[in-house]
Amino acid sequence: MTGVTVHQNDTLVIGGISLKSRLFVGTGKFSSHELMPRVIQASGSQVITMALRRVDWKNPQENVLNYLPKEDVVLLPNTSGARNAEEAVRIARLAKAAGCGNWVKIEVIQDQRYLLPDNFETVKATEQLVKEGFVVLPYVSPDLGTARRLLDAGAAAVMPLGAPIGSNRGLQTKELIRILIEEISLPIIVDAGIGRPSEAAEAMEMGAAAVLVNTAIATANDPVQMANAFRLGVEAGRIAFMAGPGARHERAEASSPLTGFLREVSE
Amino acid sequence: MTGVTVHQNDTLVIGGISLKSRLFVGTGKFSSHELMPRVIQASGSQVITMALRRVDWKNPQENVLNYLPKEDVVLLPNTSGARNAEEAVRIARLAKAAGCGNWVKIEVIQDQRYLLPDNFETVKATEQLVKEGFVVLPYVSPDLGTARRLLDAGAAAVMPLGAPIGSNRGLQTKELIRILIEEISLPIIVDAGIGRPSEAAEAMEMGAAAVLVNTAIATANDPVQMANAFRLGVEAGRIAFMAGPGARHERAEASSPLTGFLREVSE
Amino acid sequence: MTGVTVHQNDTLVIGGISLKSRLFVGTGKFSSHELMPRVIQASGSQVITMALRRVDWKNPQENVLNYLPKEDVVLLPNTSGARNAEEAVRIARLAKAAGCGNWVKIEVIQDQRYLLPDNFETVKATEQLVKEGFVVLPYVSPDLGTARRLLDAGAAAVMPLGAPIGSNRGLQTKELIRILIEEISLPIIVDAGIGRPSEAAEAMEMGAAAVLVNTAIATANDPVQMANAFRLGVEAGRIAFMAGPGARHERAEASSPLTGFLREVSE
Amino acid sequence: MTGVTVHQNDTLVIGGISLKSRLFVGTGKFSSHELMPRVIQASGSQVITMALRRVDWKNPQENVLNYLPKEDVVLLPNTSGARNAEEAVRIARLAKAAGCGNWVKIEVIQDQRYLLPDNFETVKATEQLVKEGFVVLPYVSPDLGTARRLLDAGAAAVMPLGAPIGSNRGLQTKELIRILIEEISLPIIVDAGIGRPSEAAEAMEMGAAAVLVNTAIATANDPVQMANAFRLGVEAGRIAFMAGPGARHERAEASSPLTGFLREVSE
Amino acid sequence: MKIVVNGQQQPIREGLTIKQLLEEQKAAVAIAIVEHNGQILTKECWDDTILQENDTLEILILIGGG
Amino acid sequence: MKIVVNGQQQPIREGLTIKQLLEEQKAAVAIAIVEHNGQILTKECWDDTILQENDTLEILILIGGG
Amino acid sequence: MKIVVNGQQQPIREGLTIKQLLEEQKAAVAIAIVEHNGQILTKECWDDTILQENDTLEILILIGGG
Amino acid sequence: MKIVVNGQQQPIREGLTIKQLLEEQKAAVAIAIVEHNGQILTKECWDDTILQENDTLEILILIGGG
Repeated sequence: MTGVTVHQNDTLVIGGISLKSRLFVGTGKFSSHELMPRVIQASGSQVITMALRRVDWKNPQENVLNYLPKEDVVLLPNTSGARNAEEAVRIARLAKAAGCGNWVKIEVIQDQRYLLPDNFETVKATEQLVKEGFVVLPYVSPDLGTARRLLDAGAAAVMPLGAPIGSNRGLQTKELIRILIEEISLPIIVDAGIGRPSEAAEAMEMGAAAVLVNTAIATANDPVQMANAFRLGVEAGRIAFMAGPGARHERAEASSPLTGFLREVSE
Repeated sequence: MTGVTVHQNDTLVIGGISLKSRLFVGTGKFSSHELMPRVIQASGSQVITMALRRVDWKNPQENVLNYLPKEDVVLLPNTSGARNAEEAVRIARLAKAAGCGNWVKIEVIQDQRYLLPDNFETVKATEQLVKEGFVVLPYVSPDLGTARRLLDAGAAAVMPLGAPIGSNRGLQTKELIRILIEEISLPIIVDAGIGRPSEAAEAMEMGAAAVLVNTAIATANDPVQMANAFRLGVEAGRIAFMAGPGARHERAEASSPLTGFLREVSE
Repeated sequence: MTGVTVHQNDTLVIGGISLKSRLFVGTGKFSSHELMPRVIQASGSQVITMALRRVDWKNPQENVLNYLPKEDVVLLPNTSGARNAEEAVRIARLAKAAGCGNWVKIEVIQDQRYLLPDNFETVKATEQLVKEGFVVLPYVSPDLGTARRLLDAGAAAVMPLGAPIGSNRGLQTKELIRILIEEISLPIIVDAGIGRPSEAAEAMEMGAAAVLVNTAIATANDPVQMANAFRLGVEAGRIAFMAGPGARHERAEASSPLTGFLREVSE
Repeated sequence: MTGVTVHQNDTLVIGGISLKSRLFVGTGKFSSHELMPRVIQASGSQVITMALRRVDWKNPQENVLNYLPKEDVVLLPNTSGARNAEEAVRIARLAKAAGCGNWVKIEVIQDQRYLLPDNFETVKATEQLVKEGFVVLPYVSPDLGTARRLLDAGAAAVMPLGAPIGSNRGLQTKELIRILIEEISLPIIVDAGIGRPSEAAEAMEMGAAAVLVNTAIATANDPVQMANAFRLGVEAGRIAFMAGPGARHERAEASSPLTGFLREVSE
Repeated sequence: MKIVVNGQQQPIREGLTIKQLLEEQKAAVAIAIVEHNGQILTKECWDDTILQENDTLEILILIGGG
Repeated sequence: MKIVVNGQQQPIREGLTIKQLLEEQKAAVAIAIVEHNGQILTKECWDDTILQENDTLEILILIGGG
Repeated sequence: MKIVVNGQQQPIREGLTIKQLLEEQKAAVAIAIVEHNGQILTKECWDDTILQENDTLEILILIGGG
Repeated sequence: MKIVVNGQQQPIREGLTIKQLLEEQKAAVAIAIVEHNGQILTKECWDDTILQENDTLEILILIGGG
């Protein structure tokens, strides 16, 4: 992998921070805390999500922050568990006070089967948290009207789902995401559903600003190598987007010249 | 891109040669010869295709070999222009005599609109050229019976098309390629049609041994960076294949624990 | 085409009206008014959409109602032109006063490129119009939270788009529509984007209650026959849904018994 | 379902016989013989497949012909069980002698997992059986070179698979089938894999001459209604093909006029 | 005297009813509904309504739509 | 005396015709076609054909198939 | 004396500070943040806050999440 | 004297070798391989081969291809 130096200046700026990596990584579902630092290193990620929960006195868990890098990484606590804007705001404030910084991924979910976010409450929470100085990255069901309101509310990015959380089914909502990328002047970060590096690459080729991956890495047989694979896939897709892919054709376009030879005789 | 050392021992052995790169690159359609060495370097490719043609006295072209690396690369001349097995055999012998080594990509095409290969003649040519000591990589329309015959004939790999040559439309024949990978104990190398790194990654995730890319690189706005992107995409897909992707689910699987909090009260 | 009598009692009840046909037809884009009655007859449709516009004194158009059946048909005026809930409510009232009855398709659009509906304003308009006694069928971007609010507001159905209006690109949002059908106890009617009878059939096979088609019929070479084709496609899909399709399998399942014969010899 | 009379003169001529129905039906996998006549009537099919097998003295089965219509139907015995051309020829001759007429569906299969046909042996069997006066409909893996040889050999149609037999996964090989339809001047009949009426409709919209369905009907909860649904789906697709579908667009094309109103003021 | 019809200023003579306005445009028969100063006016009322200075009218037809 | 029926050796008595063999199996009516030593025999010939030592028979029916 | 901790009633002795409560559970080190009667309390304040009858506490940790 | 080069008749003078032919076209250096009357001739042989009436030559280069 001697490689070629690429896109040195291609950075994603969110909340005033320049990110070289366009792969955000979640920390749920890992079989052990010890995997996390290795996964994060392999992923090259600079934005890491985590969640708040009530302590269970009988099974006290270690603080996940102990397993995350201290430097060069932005913490992105989510508001999972929130069922409306008010709870999301409360969780965001708690996370900030707990030392997670001022970024927050808003996640407001009422649906327990598909875990689809509630766009209406998400917009409300975004409006409030932006006012309080948070860098707000809302997780949404892909919808142009919602994205417009988030832009107006001062969101730092829009994070539409590709498929239900943890489903590993990729870019099922591709058409709507494509439209968000085209129409909304905010970074569009595909969150949820991405199950393979090829799908992450495709999102980036479409012009997504980044992707957030958790389940696909955490549930792989080898999470560290899968993190590595996603790192490469996201880079591949991003570079391809910038390199300007060629047009698609219904029919064939010869790669080798088509002139026959060894047989044709002219007069 | 500090990276993680990966799959150090993951090599693809064809014709007794161990290849670290699973991206084969074609040299057609480039806007200048000067681009080729840079593209090949960026691609990391170790197998490079080229073609034989009658000289045009009025527009003599330089020998493409002058622009290809002298070391660490296997030349893979194709038999483009051949319309039947006999012509393919003749071109293979000429290419070998011209210093291209003993590898050959058999390409027998009668159809001028979709440039689809003729499997029947391809099998015949493979049988003959294997007897003559060639390392034979036949380009085929994906078909299990054809692949079985190529295996029996001693082919070194099978190279099914994903979509028509130069169409940049990806893995249209995915279902048949998947079956070839599952059923045929030869390297399956997806040739033709791959237009994006995400598609190359997907082929590798399915278990393809390698991919051959030409048009998608040559017709990109920036062929050198696109070669780089394909290098990364192929690595991403290969590593993901080895890392064992997680299962797909119809419904959601929470990444953050689902236990509510901040609101639930028990007695 | 003697046919078999089918699903005699399979009716779709909306706003207290039993519909035998599950194909709703729009009247925009036809090359002449004269086509409309023939198209509607061929479609078998019982729900017909139309729109209100300012008269153009210089090119006065005939009232479209003159070309619609007087009986056995429910008029479904849309609120196209509305950019917010207030305008939609105003148009709905005008349409009712103009003799279109009390059904209304809410259509609130701010986006001029993809004509995507604004779910937030659509929910508001639905709440108001249900209170006024309208049978409200809102056109929405497919989103579970929106559909829940429409259910709560008393909508008579939910009409998610399959693809942008007039795009003829079918069920691009299939995943989200599938979830709506599974989760929402209202008729889900796929509106916009359906371009082929096969796509209408697929929507019905998924469990959609009906589909609304306009562009695909109006822009066909032969709109009357295309209406007929959609009628058949919708019936095909509906009957298939009720007939309980068999499972999908990755591998083959023999249709003819697999026992070899003519060759096998046992002791 | 008063309907409109359609395409009265749209017949498919194969082997000199004019067929009004473009749905061929297989008789394997039914839970009882008694279902067959009802299914065939509901399907409207005029071409019915069956197979030859060694009698099992312990479980003698009734002759399937007893359950098939005596009139207005063409019998299409298949050569299932054949592993090469010679066996297929032998079975074809036996079927003809058994009173099945001179039509034959060639089916040569060596692969037991995906039941993919062997194109090479199929071409050989076709050549022989055409010489013997059979009307030959070969079941093939979709491949242009194979189809060309079948055309040259005098086949009456080409029957490519959409997906493995019995898989109910539809038009996985769509791209290759599309090319066959465009390039080969024989009826292209999609055989195997079609699992839903929408998929049958799509094949017909692409220009397929007919489809052959067995598993999807036989394994439905209600095979009679499913046969009816396929009849409608095939008609829908065929009529749509003839009615000339409108173009697909990336963006929206308004169905209702876009001129705003109720708000715009000009000077 | 001026009124605003469908967003455009238009001079009219005094004492004109809505019905008369429409008949002069020879389009009365096509009109589906009229909004007069924000109030919906069905056909029955067109004859009774005398237009006043600065009245605002929306005069609407029903057309094909999806 | 032995013959091979559908791949299996089977003892029969001498002088038996194909028709008699089928009738004894009580399946004659279902049989679609018989191949006798590689030759197709239609129903008309079953009564005339006396089985010989080592004869090979394929006795076939028509069943549902796709 | 009773307080509510994470939605469950719990008896405590009078005069207990939040810091003491956490230390007795041997989990003090893992706790990320505490909400006391709806007010966020950072670590610095745990030692100063003496729990009162019917106080409500949310005692939270940071865990893996997506 | 005439020969056929890449499918086209071409007059040449007697006694010309293949090497001379190529050099006169100023393209010798680019040529990858030559087929002479159906026999492959590598570079070493070009100087030794004198062209004869009606000889057929395929003179080939290596170009970009996929």
